[in-house]
Amino acid sequence: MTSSSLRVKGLTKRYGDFVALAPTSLDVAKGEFLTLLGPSGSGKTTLLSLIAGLAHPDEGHILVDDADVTHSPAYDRDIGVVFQNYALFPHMTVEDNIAFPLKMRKVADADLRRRTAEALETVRLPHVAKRYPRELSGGQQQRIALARCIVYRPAIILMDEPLGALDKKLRDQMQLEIKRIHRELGTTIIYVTHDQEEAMTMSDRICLMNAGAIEQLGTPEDLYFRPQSVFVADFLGESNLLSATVRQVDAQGLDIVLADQAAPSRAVGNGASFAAGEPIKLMVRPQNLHVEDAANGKLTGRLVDVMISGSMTRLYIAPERVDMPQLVAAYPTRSSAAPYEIGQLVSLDWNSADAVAIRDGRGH
Amino acid sequence: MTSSSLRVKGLTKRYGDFVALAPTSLDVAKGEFLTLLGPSGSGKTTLLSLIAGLAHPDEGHILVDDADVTHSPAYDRDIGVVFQNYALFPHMTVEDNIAFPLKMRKVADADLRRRTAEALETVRLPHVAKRYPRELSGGQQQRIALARCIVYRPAIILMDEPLGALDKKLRDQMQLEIKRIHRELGTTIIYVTHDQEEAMTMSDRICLMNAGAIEQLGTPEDLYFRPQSVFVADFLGESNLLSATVRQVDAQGLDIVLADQAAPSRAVGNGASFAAGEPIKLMVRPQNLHVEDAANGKLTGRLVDVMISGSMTRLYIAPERVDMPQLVAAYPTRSSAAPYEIGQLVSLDWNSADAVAIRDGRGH
Amino acid sequence: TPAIWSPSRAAGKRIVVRDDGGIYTKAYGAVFYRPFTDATGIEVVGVQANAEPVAQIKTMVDTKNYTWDMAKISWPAILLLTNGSKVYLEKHGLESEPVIKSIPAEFMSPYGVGTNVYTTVLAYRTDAFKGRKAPQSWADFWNVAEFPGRRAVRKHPFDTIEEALMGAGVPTAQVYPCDVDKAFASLDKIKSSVAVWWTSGAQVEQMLISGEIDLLPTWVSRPQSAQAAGAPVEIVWNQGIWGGDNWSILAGTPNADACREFIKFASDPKRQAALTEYFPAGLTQPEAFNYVKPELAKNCPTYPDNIKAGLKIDAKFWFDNQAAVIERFNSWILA
Amino acid sequence: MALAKAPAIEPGQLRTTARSRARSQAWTWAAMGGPLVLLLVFFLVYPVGQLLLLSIYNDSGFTLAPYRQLFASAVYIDVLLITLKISLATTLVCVVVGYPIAYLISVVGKDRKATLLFWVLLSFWTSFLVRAFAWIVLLGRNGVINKLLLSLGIISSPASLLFNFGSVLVGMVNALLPLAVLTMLSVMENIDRNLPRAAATLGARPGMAFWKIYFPLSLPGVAAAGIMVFVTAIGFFIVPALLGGRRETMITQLIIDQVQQTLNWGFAGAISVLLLIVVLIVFVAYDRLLGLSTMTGAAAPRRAAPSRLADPVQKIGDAVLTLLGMISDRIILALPSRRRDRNPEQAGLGLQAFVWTMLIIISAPTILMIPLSFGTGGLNWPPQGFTLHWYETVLHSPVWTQAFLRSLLVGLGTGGLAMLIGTPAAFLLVRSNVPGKAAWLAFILSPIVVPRMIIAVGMFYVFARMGLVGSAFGLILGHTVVAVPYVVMTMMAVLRNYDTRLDHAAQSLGARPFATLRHITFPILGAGMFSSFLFAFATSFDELTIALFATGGLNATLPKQFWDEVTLQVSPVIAAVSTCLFIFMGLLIFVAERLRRRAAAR
Ligand SMILES: Nc1ncnc2c1ncn2[C@@H]1O[C@H](COP(=O)(O)OP(=O)(O)OP(=O)(O)O)[C@@H](O)[C@H]1O
Ligand SMILES: Nc1ncnc2c1ncn2[C@@H]1O[C@H](COP(=O)(O)OP(=O)(O)OP(=O)(O)O)[C@@H](O)[C@H]1O
Ligand SMILES: [Mg+2]
Ligand SMILES: [Mg+2]
Repeated sequence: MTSSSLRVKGLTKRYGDFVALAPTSLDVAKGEFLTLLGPSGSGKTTLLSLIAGLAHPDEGHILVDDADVTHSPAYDRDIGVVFQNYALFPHMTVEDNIAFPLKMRKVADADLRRRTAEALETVRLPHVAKRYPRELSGGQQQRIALARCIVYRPAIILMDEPLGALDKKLRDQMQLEIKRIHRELGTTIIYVTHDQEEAMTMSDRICLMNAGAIEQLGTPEDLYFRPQSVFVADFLGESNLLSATVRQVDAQGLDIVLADQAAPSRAVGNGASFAAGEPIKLMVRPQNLHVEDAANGKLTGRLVDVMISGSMTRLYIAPERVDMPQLVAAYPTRSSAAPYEIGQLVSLDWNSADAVAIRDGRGH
Repeated sequence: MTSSSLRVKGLTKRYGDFVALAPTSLDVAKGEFLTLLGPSGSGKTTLLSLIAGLAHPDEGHILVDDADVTHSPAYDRDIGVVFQNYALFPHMTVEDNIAFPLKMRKVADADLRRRTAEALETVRLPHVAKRYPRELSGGQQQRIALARCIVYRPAIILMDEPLGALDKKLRDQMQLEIKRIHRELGTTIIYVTHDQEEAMTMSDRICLMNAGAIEQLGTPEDLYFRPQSVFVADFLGESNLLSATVRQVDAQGLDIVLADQAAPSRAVGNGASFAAGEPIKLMVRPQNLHVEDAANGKLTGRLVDVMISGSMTRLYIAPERVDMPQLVAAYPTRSSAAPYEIGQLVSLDWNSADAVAIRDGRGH
Repeated sequence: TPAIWSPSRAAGKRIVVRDDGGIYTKAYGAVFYRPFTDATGIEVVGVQANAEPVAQIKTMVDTKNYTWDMAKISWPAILLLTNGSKVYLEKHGLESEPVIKSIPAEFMSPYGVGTNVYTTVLAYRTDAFKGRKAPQSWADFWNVAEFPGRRAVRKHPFDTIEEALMGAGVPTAQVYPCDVDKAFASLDKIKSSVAVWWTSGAQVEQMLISGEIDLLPTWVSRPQSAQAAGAPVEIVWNQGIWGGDNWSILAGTPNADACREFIKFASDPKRQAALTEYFPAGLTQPEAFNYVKPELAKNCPTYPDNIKAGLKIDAKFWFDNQAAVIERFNSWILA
Repeated sequence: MALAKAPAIEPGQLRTTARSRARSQAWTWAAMGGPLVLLLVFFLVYPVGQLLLLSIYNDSGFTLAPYRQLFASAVYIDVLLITLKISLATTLVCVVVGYPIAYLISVVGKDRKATLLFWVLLSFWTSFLVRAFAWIVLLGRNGVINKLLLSLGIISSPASLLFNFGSVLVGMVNALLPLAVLTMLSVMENIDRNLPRAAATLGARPGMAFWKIYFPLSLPGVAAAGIMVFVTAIGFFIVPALLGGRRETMITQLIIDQVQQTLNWGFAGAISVLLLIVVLIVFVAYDRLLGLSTMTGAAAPRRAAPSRLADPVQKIGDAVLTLLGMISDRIILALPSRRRDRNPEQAGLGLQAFVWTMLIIISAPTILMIPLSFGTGGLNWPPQGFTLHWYETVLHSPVWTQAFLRSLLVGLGTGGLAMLIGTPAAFLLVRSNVPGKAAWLAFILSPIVVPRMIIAVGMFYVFARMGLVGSAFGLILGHTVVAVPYVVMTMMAVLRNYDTRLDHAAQSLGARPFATLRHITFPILGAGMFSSFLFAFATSFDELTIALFATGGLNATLPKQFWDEVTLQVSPVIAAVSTCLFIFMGLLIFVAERLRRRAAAR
């Protein structure tokens, strides 16, 4: 079985004065599927290049199966990479591109052909085998880059947005393929994506990066339901963040009061410990914010906009109280749903089990 | 005001024997926001290149404001392009890249500086002004490409996945910016994206392409609620497609029977006319497929998988009747939701207003 | 043939002789080298190098790596190689040999046995002077008014200085030591009338044949080959400026004696005469003319009528003055 | 768990690994640059240095006499200025004329590319001596052009086309244009074609798009071509001597006079030193203006310390490019409007016409040799009679075939060795952060700058001691010394535009450095590698001076044989040989092309 564990200790990369990656430590278990998520420029590609041996860290160590590979050349690491910009070899046909890693491993000709053809099948592009990369569309190139990486089954695969240029349909299919490879071969995968849905459905754990450092590392549910910071709450999925103060903490949750409001309400914690009187942010996901016609909810506001974005229809609501940010509520799209009217006064409510308290220490 | 209408008549592009774009006609109104959507390799980039004057059509005409520009050079068309692979000038700093179109228009120095700075602000990258493109991350490069295009406010803007490399958060912000530019300047925009949500929320109309031809052209609601073909239903948003037969057509909708099932049910049409006895596909969106514990729904099946993908939690269900495809139901994610058990028998139901009949002529 | 690629030379009976290449190698091979090998068993290899190969000879002697054993070189070269603190040539010591003795002293020196004479002459196109008087002296060449025509002059002071003096009316006998000031004054007069400043013999030949030039001073072999190509060219032997080529032995070569044998062999009058079948050689053995057909003989630089009215180059003058004169000539020509 | 087993890493250990990395880096540098440095030190610096030292040392010790002599007369400075003028003019014309040619070659399809390249390379296969003569025949009073113009009634008496600055320029450009074209081509092949198109959508008319986008991207090629043509031109003397007039004297000629006629080594050394210093000054000025750093790849950290000089220069450069763009666009606008349905992906007719005109002009000498080789009237226009005599002479004489084979062998050897030694050095200069890159570059270029005669004499001295005189290996070594700068420069120019991410990709896919080079880097740099090899080969194939010395005259090479042929008599034999070479090369390329197409069809 080709699978390896990976450890990164205090890895740092600077470009001149600019710190692209602050000292970062990370453990990835054998066969784990870890996703790197984070804003553009947060150091995801940088971290991958260091792990792959394509850039030299200024400090820190990389261990593959407990062996220090910090100074090993890339070709000795058995780490496959799918590059963000594809990096297909322009002078080779698609077929030759995919066969390249097999050739480097001196795979016998018949085997090589078979596996190349298989990889092309996997990415659903058997008909472009003889073309050159410049004769492919963006998405086709990306799939070839993917095929070239999975064809030789490296122990660790790093994928830098391998599906970024694909449409939803194909993306879903490719996700299944990647998961299948992951499952069947037990390969350790570190995956970069901008698609949160993808990150949540595919990963064992998600590593959320921000400004060259790890912001939170945990299972998708951890990050989604128990974000450790406002940044995480805000970055992963949409969220309404309301200022509040802790009144009292008990085993089941917290008693809180929303800012400038007398009525107390309940919330659940995110795992951190809270003290009474502490100012917090209360996170309510849009799909958990219920809009009601009657004025019996926790908040009221005016409907600003309605947007259908596929399966969800979003309502944008300006709260009556001016110092609050705009709120978003979402509900499943139905062609048969009764339409709301822009400008209409609505009442908002949520289930206290869906309101998560977050320390207000770090803002974005 | 800089805005132009665009007409494309019978535009065709072949690469050798391969037809990248079959004769295609398309009208885009002044100030319209049109999105091209379609599988990888369906000819979106090809169409854009032809419109921009970067490739030469084999046949057909392009009219901008009713003037034939088919043979005008790119620089005469006043059509801005954001390239799929960015096409930033490697020998210029970010700043110079953005200032380039202004320089070409002999914009005065002070004005040029101001507008360049503004554009950098818009894409939230004022700090990288002096860097070279190779010193930027993928997402940063893409934003610079966007800034370079919007800075000079062309009458028509073509954008080939301008936000593909951005994370959700930034993407949302950039979407708002693009919409703002569209609104404020009235620019006509043709937009390519793989993100359906983006397509649905941003577009006036969506043009869905398939294999070098237009599959359906209409408003997002048209395409989402009234897909003209199985391909459209399948491509835009998730859908459950069930085989059925028309029993009877009336003003409000259709009486249908699901394949091999006796119980009749109702459905709405997609605008096409149906005849009794015609085989159709019945489309039910996952969010409209309700899962109930009790066995009183229209169908029953076994729960195969549950997946939380952010705001939606998806249930994958294998219907009891084997010849049916796997079904997907979705509901808003709640941390407080009672968990389903894998293998559990569930009953499925839907509102007949959410069941759309589609001619079964063309398959995928 | 792989033998060609073996390092410089194998030990054994072989001498390597530097000659001028081209037709010389061809003629010498047939007349001297192969017959000598047949007669003595010593192989002779003729090699070509650029003109005035003093640098090579110096290096070979300094490094004791004798790629060549002997060389055919000019008087100025002999002076350059023997006038410093180190002498780079072997004294041949053949003066008393009968076959050498018969060579006139003016062709001989302790370091070189005269084997050829070359002459710089005035040559002109007969078609340019059809129906009018053709030039017969350097004075005529300098007389632009009476002898109009496109002129070329060598872009180098060698010979040119002598021509200028004779052109200014200095008698042949009084040319040396050259009055350089006077020579340049004379050159000034003709400077503006010179259409081409030539630098190589091949160029001269081409210009004579194509009619680019009507009259010019040049090495006699060039107008001769122009004539052979059918060009209407005439040679003026009057006031020809001649110098000698010599067989010289590199100092310290282990094959010096074989070289001496070869020099003796190649100085044989009959053998020298045989060269004229290939080209009008400047035979140094007066006796050789006995074996040359008269119509060939009158083309030879050393044919008594030709050399009689000529001027022998004073190598010593040039050895002493060339640095200054070349520099002056170079600045003069740019002015 | 794994944690416990993980080796503890001490800070000290960290330092050691850093140090050992530095050490292994030093080794890599030595392995890559070492051979070139050794080659140059042994066969250039040491021998030539000894000769140059003679300019400050004589029998009586230290002296500056040669230098006093040098400045006592204005003539040396004058000749130097003339040399610079001719070289600069040659460089300018070569780059300006060569650029469109290279551009067209880079944009046309594979088939037409081969044809165009054939014509560019045609003059490579004709000895410089033959070409010079051909120009005399073409431009002479009774030459081809004058006869043509007279018969057309355009002129009434022959024009003076020969023996002036113009004819020198024609001859020099003819000799050096292929060098310029191939160098620029190798860079242009790697320019992303999307970028000028992007510029067009941003409103840049063709002129602007060219000058502000394409041109700057091709600049490394222009810079490399410029410097190589310039430095090579400085060393030319036979062509200017044959085609020039009274004033067209090259400094090298003076040096050779000192070596050959007066054996004044000290003074020859002094002139050489003057020449070297001037070239170095030109080099530095060039570096400041255009930036050799653009070629060494040291451009990235510019931002960190913006030099006060670089900024205004950059601004001026930008302004000049803008101006050029505007002017070009005006001109294009003024031209009669082009066909409306012109495909923007194809090159314009004007460009094609220009390129073909230029190619025909530079091929004229070679083509002229064909009719002359069948005539009986020598190298003269018009050819007279018809004879195959010259071909018989050539084909029956073993010396020509032997010389040809020998030149071919030495040329291939030189090409191979120069690539072997030069390519790693080019990689080192572009990819690594070795200090003092500009100085290294100057050092590497020095074999072209130092007069051939000086190198030849110095090398002869070394060869004589090593017993290499007359051996093929010696000759290959000698030629490699003068050919390797071309390889390094071309490869550097090409590497500048190379996307190193492809190398990274290959390594991550398991390719070791050598495999990466073999499968990825080299194939992608194919055009550049081919150019480099060709320069090295052509340099050797056409080299006379070193061949004369290094062989000791024992083994004639082709140029030597040509030279020999004209020393006593000019016959159309050289025309016949040129024609044979022309046919040979034509056939070779034709066959290669056929094979390539067959392979591609499969
Ligand atoms: N130069 C070419 N030679 C041959 N085929 C080409 C060439 N360029 C594009 N194609 C083909 O034309 C088709 C359409 O390509 P296009 O780039 O327009 O697709 P696209 O819709 O933009 O896809 P994507 O979403 O993946 O970018 C593809 O199948 C592609 O392989
Ligand atoms: N060569 C370089 N010189 C200077 N800064 C650089 C260089 N390469 C990257 N950076 C900076 O380092 C930071 C991290 O870049 P990186 O490519 O890792 O981002 P990323 O997380 O992959 O972003 P994206 O999602 O946009 O691809 C960015 O701010 C980028 O601008
Ligand atoms: Mg990245
Ligand atoms: Mg595309």
